[in-house]
Amino acid sequence: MISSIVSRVKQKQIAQLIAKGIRLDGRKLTDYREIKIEAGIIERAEGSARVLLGKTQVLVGVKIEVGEPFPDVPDQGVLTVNAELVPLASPTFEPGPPDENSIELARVVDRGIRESKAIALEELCIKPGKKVFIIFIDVYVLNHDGNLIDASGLAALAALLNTKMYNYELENDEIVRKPGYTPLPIRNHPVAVTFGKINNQLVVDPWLEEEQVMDARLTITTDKNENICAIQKGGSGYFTTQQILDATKIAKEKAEELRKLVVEP
Amino acid sequence: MISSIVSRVKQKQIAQLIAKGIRLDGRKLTDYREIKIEAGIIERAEGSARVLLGKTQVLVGVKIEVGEPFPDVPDQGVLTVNAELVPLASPTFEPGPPDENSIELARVVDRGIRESKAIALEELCIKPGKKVFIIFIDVYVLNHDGNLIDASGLAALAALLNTKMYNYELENDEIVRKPGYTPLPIRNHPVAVTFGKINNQLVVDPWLEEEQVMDARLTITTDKNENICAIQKGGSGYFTTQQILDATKIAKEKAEELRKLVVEP
Amino acid sequence: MISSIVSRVKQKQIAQLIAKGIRLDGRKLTDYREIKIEAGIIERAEGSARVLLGKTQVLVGVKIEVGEPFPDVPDQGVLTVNAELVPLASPTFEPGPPDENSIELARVVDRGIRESKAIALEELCIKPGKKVFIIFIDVYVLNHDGNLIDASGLAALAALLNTKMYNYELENDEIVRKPGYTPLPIRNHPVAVTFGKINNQLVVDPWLEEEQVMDARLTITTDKNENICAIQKGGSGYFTTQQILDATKIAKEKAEELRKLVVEP
Amino acid sequence: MSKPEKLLDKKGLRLDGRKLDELRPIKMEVGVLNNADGSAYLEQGKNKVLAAVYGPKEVHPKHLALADRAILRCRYHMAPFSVEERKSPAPSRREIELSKVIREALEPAVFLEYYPRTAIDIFIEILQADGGTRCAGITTAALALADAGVPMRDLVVACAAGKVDGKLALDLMDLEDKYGEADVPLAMMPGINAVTLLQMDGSLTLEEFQKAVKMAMEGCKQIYEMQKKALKAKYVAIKEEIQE
Amino acid sequence: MSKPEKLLDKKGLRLDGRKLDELRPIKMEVGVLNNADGSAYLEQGKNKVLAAVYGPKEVHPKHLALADRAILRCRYHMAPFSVEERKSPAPSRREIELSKVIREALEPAVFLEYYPRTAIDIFIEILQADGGTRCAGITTAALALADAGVPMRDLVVACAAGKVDGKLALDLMDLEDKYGEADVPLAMMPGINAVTLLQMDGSLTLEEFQKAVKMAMEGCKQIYEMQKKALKAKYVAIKEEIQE
Amino acid sequence: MSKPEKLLDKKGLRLDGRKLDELRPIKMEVGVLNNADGSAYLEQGKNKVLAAVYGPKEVHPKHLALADRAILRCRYHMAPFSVEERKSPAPSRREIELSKVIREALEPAVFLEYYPRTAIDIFIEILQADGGTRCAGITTAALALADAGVPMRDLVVACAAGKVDGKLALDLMDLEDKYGEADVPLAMMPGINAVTLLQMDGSLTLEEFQKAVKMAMEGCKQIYEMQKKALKAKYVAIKEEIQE
Repeated sequence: MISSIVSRVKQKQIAQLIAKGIRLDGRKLTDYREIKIEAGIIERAEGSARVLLGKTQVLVGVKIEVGEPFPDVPDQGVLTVNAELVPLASPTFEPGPPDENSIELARVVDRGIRESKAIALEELCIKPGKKVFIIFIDVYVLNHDGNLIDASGLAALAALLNTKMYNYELENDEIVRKPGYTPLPIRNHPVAVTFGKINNQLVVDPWLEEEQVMDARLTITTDKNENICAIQKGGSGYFTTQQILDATKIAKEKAEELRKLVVEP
Repeated sequence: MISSIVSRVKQKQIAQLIAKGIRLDGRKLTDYREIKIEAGIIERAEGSARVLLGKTQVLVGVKIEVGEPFPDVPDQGVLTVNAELVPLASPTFEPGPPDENSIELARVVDRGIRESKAIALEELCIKPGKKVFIIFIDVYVLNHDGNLIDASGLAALAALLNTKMYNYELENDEIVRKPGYTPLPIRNHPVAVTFGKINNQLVVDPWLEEEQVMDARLTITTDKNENICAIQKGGSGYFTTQQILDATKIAKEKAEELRKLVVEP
Repeated sequence: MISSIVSRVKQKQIAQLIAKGIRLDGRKLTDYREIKIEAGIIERAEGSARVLLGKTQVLVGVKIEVGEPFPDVPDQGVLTVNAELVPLASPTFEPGPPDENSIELARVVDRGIRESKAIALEELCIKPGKKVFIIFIDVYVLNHDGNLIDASGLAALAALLNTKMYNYELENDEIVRKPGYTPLPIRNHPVAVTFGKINNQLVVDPWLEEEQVMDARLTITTDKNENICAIQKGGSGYFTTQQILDATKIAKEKAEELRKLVVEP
Repeated sequence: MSKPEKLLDKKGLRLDGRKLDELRPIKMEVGVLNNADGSAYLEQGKNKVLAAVYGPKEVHPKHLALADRAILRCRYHMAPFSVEERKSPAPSRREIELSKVIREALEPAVFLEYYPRTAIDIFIEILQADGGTRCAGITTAALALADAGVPMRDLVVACAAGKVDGKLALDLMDLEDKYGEADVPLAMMPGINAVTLLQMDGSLTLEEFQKAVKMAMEGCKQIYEMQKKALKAKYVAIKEEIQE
Repeated sequence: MSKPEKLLDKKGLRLDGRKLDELRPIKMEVGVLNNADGSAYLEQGKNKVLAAVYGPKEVHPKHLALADRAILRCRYHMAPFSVEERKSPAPSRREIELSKVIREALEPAVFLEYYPRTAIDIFIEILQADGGTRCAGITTAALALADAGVPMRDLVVACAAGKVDGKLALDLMDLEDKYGEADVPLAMMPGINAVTLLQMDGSLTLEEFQKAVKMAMEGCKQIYEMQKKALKAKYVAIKEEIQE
Repeated sequence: MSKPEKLLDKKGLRLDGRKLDELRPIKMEVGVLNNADGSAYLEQGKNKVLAAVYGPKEVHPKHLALADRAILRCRYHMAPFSVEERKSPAPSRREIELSKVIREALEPAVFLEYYPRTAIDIFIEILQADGGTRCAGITTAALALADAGVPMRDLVVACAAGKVDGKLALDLMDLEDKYGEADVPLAMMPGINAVTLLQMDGSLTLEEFQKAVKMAMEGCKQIYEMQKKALKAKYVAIKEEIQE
């Protein structure tokens, strides 16, 4: 994905370093950049969190509304994940409707949460077939310095853990708010770990400079029971079978480290 | 509609042949290309048919859903025709929302079916003003080699004749499916016959090469009672009164031939 | 907003004249162009009016439909203002969805009507929380020769004063029409007065040639009680505090003159 | 508007008192808008139609331009308040189809080859609709093209015939169109007997269709005379203005 | 948020305890984003606003570029979670209007003629909204422009005044905006007494309006001092970094 | 389709009678469309998939072209009648994501550098869907690319494995995908052991995942042989045609 001469020079430099097990920013191949997580920073939202992953910055807000369930699961709440690559985050982001990159980002974050059954959607039914709670998770990328998937996944999990629902009772099928709040029922903690393949080697948490030269991307999301719940390969290159198996093992370990930052801070 | 020198040569050649009553592909002026009709090839659809008209290939699927009637005809089912000129069918088709060509195609097919009262829409009412069946006819052009209107019209008719509705009973205003299926109530058999005007002569079933050089297009749809139910002139040329009257007579004869291919195969 | 040499010459000429208190079309700085108002010219609409402001021509139609109220004002009718800069009105108007200019125009007209409480929306409730009347005001610009805001505002007011609603009774929550019509309940008469700033001087009712060279635009809408109900600054220049205060005073006087043309014709 | 019991009375007259072969009252005016290169306004019964022409002018983006002639573009559009139920201003599928057939009805008349690499834009706005607006739009647009000085083989003029309560009738209005048995809109260049638009919906025998075409053509010829008069009126007015 | 009984208490204090002529607490930071050429973050009460500037940069498509100056583009956008009811991320009509008036509020300050044939993009994201976001957006965007090194006549600063429970009040928050009697947002370049944005809705007498304008300007001047301090803080920080 | 009680019967056979490691019946045909530069048709169980390739061809607008290689574009699209509930023909978010991952699954195989400044378009139409359409789409598109004469490192072939009723199973159909425990679609170039698409959803232990990958690869290899046979069949047919 890179054509200019300058980039080729940098590409070569990055690749040569990685062959020696070193990265341009000094990290080891399986090191994450520094991570900061701040939860609850948007008071208007039912839940929110900001994650700084190096210079990558993602804000996630959770809103809860009342709406209709899907006809095939009439007794479950609805989960909706949306991602906005807002143009202040990168010179390559354009205003306009979501493109394939923001749709892929949203769907990978969605898959991790949905497949690990992180939210107890069956507890979000108000009146079967008629009224359920809709959970809107909005991923807002504020600065793009690589590995948006892991940062967004972490921010989404932190925001969900921070989400409060108002108490209510049903009177004549209408919701009547009662005093107090309850946490959103969260049952699992999916964490995504993303690899870049550069010069035929895997690096964890690729930053922007690495993303620009890497051949392919592999994201492995594992849950708190160490099961894999979602995978996504991206980029115009490929992986060998061995690389995939290696990645799953590293992902499990790394996810455990990251999970601690969110769940027990 | 043609500018380059090469095209002008072909235009001249086609025109000269037609002046002698011959066409580039050997047909006579009122001959259709070979027609093949296969019904029921998409099992997921309530009805379907594929028509090969020479190398033009059109697939039509019929889906039936439950929805609301139009306020001005509360006791009738709803008919919706849509046409997609999917980009695999021609280098001139672009992905994106329907353009004027696909909208015109859909509306001409729609008009033939609607104006001939081919579907007994009054039998598709479930609960007046509230619930009716909606018939979706989706025209899918797979290869464009000219005369999409006639091919689409034939495929739509074949698909409708092939359409099955599930049996049901109403219990508390809710539909409860019962075993078995009934054919969609089809009352008439509209058939479109399209003419191209080349070198001031009419040819039936113009193929792509002819469409590229013809001055104008005239489609006449007749029903099984030999009444005319829809007409559409297209293209940037004109017709004389005599040409129009000639065309209606030929259309009646040709439609009868084509109708036999669909209705009594 | 002007780059070519020709335009700069005209800009200079307009500016020099204005320095002497004269305008290119002979008007004084606070003169409006000739105004013609015709109400009721679209019989299909519940209300309508056409305003000619010099060569600027705006047609407004009012349609009334039944719909749902906004959840936060369940007992009020709904007001919707839309403006179309249809491409026959100017070589600079393009077909397509509303752009920022037509949206601003609609919203400024809307603000005048809404903030002055011109329509008694609380009288347009049919069944609280369920059914109310929706008032659609469609501003249709037919010829653009400058100052669309004032012309559109006048046409909207004239159309509202001309609007008739059918009589009805509620039977089982359904509307049943009764003979006769009642005027729409209009309680106030907002009038917009727009200024252009050219060569640091204010001119009233700028026409197209002036709009093309003016630095900034200021619209002040006052109601029949001489209160200000809406203001909008536009254009890439600025105003001094004194200019703003001067403008409010002139606006009050001019609005009174214009109001008479609409309200007591 | 609900369905009337009958579309023809005992004397065979229509809901608005017209005879079967009678046109609605028609009013035309040429040169009614300032910015457009050409424009016209038409009332036909309750139809109120405005048309404007811009061009020949440059084409953007340039690769759409044709080396040997102008491209003709056309937009038929209904005002939201032009019909019984408010119409969304976004173009409907019907409007997109009509824009196409109207363009193809006008195109045979225009000498596009005189203006290579340019575009000519036709904008038709239906301010009030009462049946037959595509025909009214064509008639009005042809006047606007002439007003813009675009060279044409002939004026294009349009009119529909149809069938109501079993009888053929000229120039259907909305109720007749909606509750009648058939509608045949037709456009032509009367000077050279060229039919440039023909559509039909409903149900007609071959013989009825033949008669309906003839009836529509007769209507076209009457309107054609009015078109020529309207154009003359404008040029007389200009002449007087110059001589004053 | 339902309607409060009163917007002012017996002492004439506001719902959040402010006096009538008192600004909300304001916090500003310059240079908060890495990829943007300039950026700033502002909190004003519960408003949280981020602004970024990209440019001057090439214009695509090229025919939009101007031969004698840069084009200024501006997008005001609200995060879906910034308001009580989730907002669709597609731009609303309100956001499109505000993008326009904010651009026109900033444009008088920028020496666009220094950068012909380029574009300068301003992106404003409202992360949390509590009334007065257009003003907060302008104040933040001006800092981002300065941070990007775009030459300006003066900083632009904005603040609203309005009327609540019959009294004029400075810097309305959401409840006051919604249930008050009038709102007058105003932007200016204080150094040259130039008002670059002025809007109003509600109902004010001429005299009240005059006072509201004066009050808003006083607010602007206070915020202007904070802007200058925030810019200085950034450059002091840079200087220290260099000297280390 | 409502949820079946069980996905496996007592003998461990699946709803359609297959064994756990058994592919659905597959039929392929190359060169089925006339206008496309290359095309193929595939049936896999009830899936019916058509793919077409246009290119290498000129890029519009030109600034999207790359100086050193072709750009590959891909559209995965479902016919409205391909699924139980009619699907709107406008591309869904799912279709946009799949178009991207399918393009990225095919891209490693194509020698894009042979055709600088051009575009190669791949269009995949799902005429009927029964689970595993992204894999079927890749398999079909690879054939269409070969049919178009686009030079490739190897054919790309795709197949999914998954988990149903606690057992790993090959090539899931719709009901198994919907009500099973996991799905692992995988694409590869078998000749060089390169995995070009890998996705997963559901829940698998590391060990299960490892087995599922192996199972999917075995499936790929079987389908790869069919691909080669289908290509050969086409060229034999051409050869015979020429010799006749």
